[in-house]
Amino acid sequence: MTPAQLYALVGIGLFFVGLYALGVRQHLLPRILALNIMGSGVFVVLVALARRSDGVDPVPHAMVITGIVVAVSATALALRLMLRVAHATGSATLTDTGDE
Amino acid sequence: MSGVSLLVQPVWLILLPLVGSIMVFLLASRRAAVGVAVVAGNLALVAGSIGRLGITGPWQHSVGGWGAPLGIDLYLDGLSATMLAMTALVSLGISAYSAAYFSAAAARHFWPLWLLLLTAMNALFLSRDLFNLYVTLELVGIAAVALTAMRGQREALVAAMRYLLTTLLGSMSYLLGVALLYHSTGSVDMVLVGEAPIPASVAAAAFALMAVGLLLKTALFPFHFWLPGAHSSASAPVSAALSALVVKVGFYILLRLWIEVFPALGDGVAWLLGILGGVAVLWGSLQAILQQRAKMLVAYSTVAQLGYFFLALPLVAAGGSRVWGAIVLLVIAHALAKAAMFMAAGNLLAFAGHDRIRDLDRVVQRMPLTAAALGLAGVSIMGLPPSGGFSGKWLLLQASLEQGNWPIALVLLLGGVLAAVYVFKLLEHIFTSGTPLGEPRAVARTMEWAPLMLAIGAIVLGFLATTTLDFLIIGEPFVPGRRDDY
Amino acid sequence: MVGMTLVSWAFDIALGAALLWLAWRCLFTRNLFESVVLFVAFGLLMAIAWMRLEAPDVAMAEAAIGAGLTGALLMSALARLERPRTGQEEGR
Amino acid sequence: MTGVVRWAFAGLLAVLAFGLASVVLQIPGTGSALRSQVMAQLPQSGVDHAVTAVLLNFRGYDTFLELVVLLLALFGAWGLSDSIDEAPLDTDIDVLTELVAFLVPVLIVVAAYLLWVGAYSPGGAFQGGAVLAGAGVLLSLCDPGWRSRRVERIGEVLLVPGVLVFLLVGLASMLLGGQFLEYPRDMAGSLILLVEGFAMLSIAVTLHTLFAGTPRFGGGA
Repeated sequence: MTPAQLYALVGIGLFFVGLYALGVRQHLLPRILALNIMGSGVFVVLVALARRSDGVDPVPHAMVITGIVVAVSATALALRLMLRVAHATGSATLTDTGDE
Repeated sequence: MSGVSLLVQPVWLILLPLVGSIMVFLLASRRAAVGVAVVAGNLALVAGSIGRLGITGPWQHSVGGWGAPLGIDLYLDGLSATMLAMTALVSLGISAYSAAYFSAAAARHFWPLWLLLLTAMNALFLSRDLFNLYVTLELVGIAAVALTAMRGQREALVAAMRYLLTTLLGSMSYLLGVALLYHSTGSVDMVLVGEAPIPASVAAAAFALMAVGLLLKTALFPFHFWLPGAHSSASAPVSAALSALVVKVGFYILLRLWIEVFPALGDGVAWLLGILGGVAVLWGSLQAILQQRAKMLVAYSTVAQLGYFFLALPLVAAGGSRVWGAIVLLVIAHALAKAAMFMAAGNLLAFAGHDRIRDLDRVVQRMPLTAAALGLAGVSIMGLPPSGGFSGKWLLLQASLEQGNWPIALVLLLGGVLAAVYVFKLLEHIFTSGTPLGEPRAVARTMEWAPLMLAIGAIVLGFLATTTLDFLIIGEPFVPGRRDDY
Repeated sequence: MVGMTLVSWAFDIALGAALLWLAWRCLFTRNLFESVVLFVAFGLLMAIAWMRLEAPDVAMAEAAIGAGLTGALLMSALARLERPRTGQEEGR
Repeated sequence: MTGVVRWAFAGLLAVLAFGLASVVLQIPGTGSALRSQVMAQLPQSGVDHAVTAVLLNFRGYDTFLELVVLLLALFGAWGLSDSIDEAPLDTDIDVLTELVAFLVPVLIVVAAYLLWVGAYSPGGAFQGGAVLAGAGVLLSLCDPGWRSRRVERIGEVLLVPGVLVFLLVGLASMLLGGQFLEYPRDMAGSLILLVEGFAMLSIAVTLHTLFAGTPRFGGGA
């Protein structure tokens, strides 16, 4: 195993930790954080495997920077939506029609 | 480069609605007028692209001049042009409706978001780059959620939140699949990835991740949990856009992946998706029959109709491009009919102040156009001749009988019967006669004409089925591999 | 050389374990404020991981956007979420 | 979710995680993917730093759409903000004010430096924009009203040029006979800096607006 593979496995781990939390937690804030952590996991897989025998492939780095900006945009919108949901229903959860 | 060829570049389909969105955002007034003009311009650009496609065949545009695999290629063939045309037509209907539907305060928020959604869908249908598709998928998803939430009511907010979590989860799953493919093949161009050797286990994992991500966005049973809430609680034109166009986007990418990237998928996968599609048809139809509110009924009908696209997948291996063509016909027919139905349901809601089906008596006298739109759209949804829905289902029925695939034929017939039950449940109350009770609110004329025109479109598609099928195969979108005739 | 390799492996393993542990703690603590703080800490550790992966551009983007601005967004959302009902700085 | 379902869910995810981990380990990792092509074309890209070349030239279209995503998030947040409680945050951090007064100019310089340095080493518009937005966040913490008082109008105007300048550069390259965003080779470096400069400002203003709450723009009702 190489260090690159080790990090790729950590990325897979982060993806599934996030997925578990997304399914299990009720409150919207940890669920939004869970999606962010899943994203970090995917980004780690992309960048870790970019370390090749003859050097580092810069294309995944650029993709991940794009991904980070997309993630912060989505998070900003999600947090605002969460506030509106909390305002309208009195709780920052989606409990009224069951969980996913 | 001559002026004409400069104008029919596919990038205009992305730039026009984008600039339009920024314009209506900065404008103080006349947002609806500018918005409708931009969407009409978009339709003209699509028509120009179709004309060029018919003359010179498929073509590509290498953004930045680099070309795949280093750069990103836009690509236009019969399939992408058909999707663009469907989007442009339905968008124009929705825009005309929206111009009358929204108050000035709501229009301020609606038009910039709506034009960005159009930008995103156009960009998506033109892209052949797996990572670029991820970015466009996020654009479509975020725009769709923002439009759903815009209405501000409690149900809409909760549904939008659930939709957002689902669509972001779908994007993450899709992107992880892209990561696996990129590192196995050294490219994110769909055709190059498809031609590279991929270890079987990696291909299986990548397909599973991308397919689950896209199915979440397309709401195939059992991933449909978010759809009825979101599609029924949004405002009427947004519901129409979500049900008619946005859910198709995930299916379109899946179709491209199926053909270009994973041509070696076994029968097992086709059957798995086919069974889920069949369950979706039956379950969605039964739920639609049980609903008490018009918009919920129409939303569950979407769950059912989406099922047909997947139900047909087991026929693809032996049926080839004829079956794909039939599926795309169903996609278009559903887009036209469902946009019409949601807008007509919006009219019922605006007219009566509620959409409880059993209290919707005597609508036909006051809104004959809306009632006609519901009836015609219902014909296509049920799959009765002549309509786009009929042509698509008829072709699928033929293919399944030729292949001796009786379970699929059975579900096709049963789905049609169930659809008839829920469509007539909706129509029966509207077409009751008698004197109208109370003084209902008036509905603007464009809000009646827009759904009627789209519903007529769904019927006309039945007569244009052969033309559409011939156009669809320009550039052989249903055969894998790079074709160098552009 | 072997010593260096061992140290570097130990560092990578520790960093990976710390990332997973922080992610878990962040997502499963009952205290939302703690969640947000742990998420920012997670982002900073991610920045170190990007440096280890020879991705300094990503490290800078992560530190500035992933940890910094997302942290600020989370804090402000949390403050707005809890103010009207509890008035406390921390809550669940 | 009941205990049994939870455990089943965890078990399922664990199985999937192990499966995926074993798949990841099978990815060859040999060959250079796109590295060799990036390096071969780098001299033609107008910048010396490979990641910047990918972000703003080879895959500049992705970055263009990414700016659209930021704009979209802003439009979306704007559509959600009408009835939300938008009182400024109560922050009692007067102690920090002097530190911030010193820090903000430094951050502005750092942002400009990051933008400039991106041409040949790590850095660029997104990092610079985020640092600049960070400076705005610090200002908001000390003085919640600063933007609405002084620079609200400027802030409004700065939201769109990131996308618009990128778009105009792309169109200009089409008029000169190339494809969209195909910069003329000898002007690539300066065009990239131009695009990045405006992108940085728009990124900073957008991110800060998303943080600060209701934008009061849009030319009235």
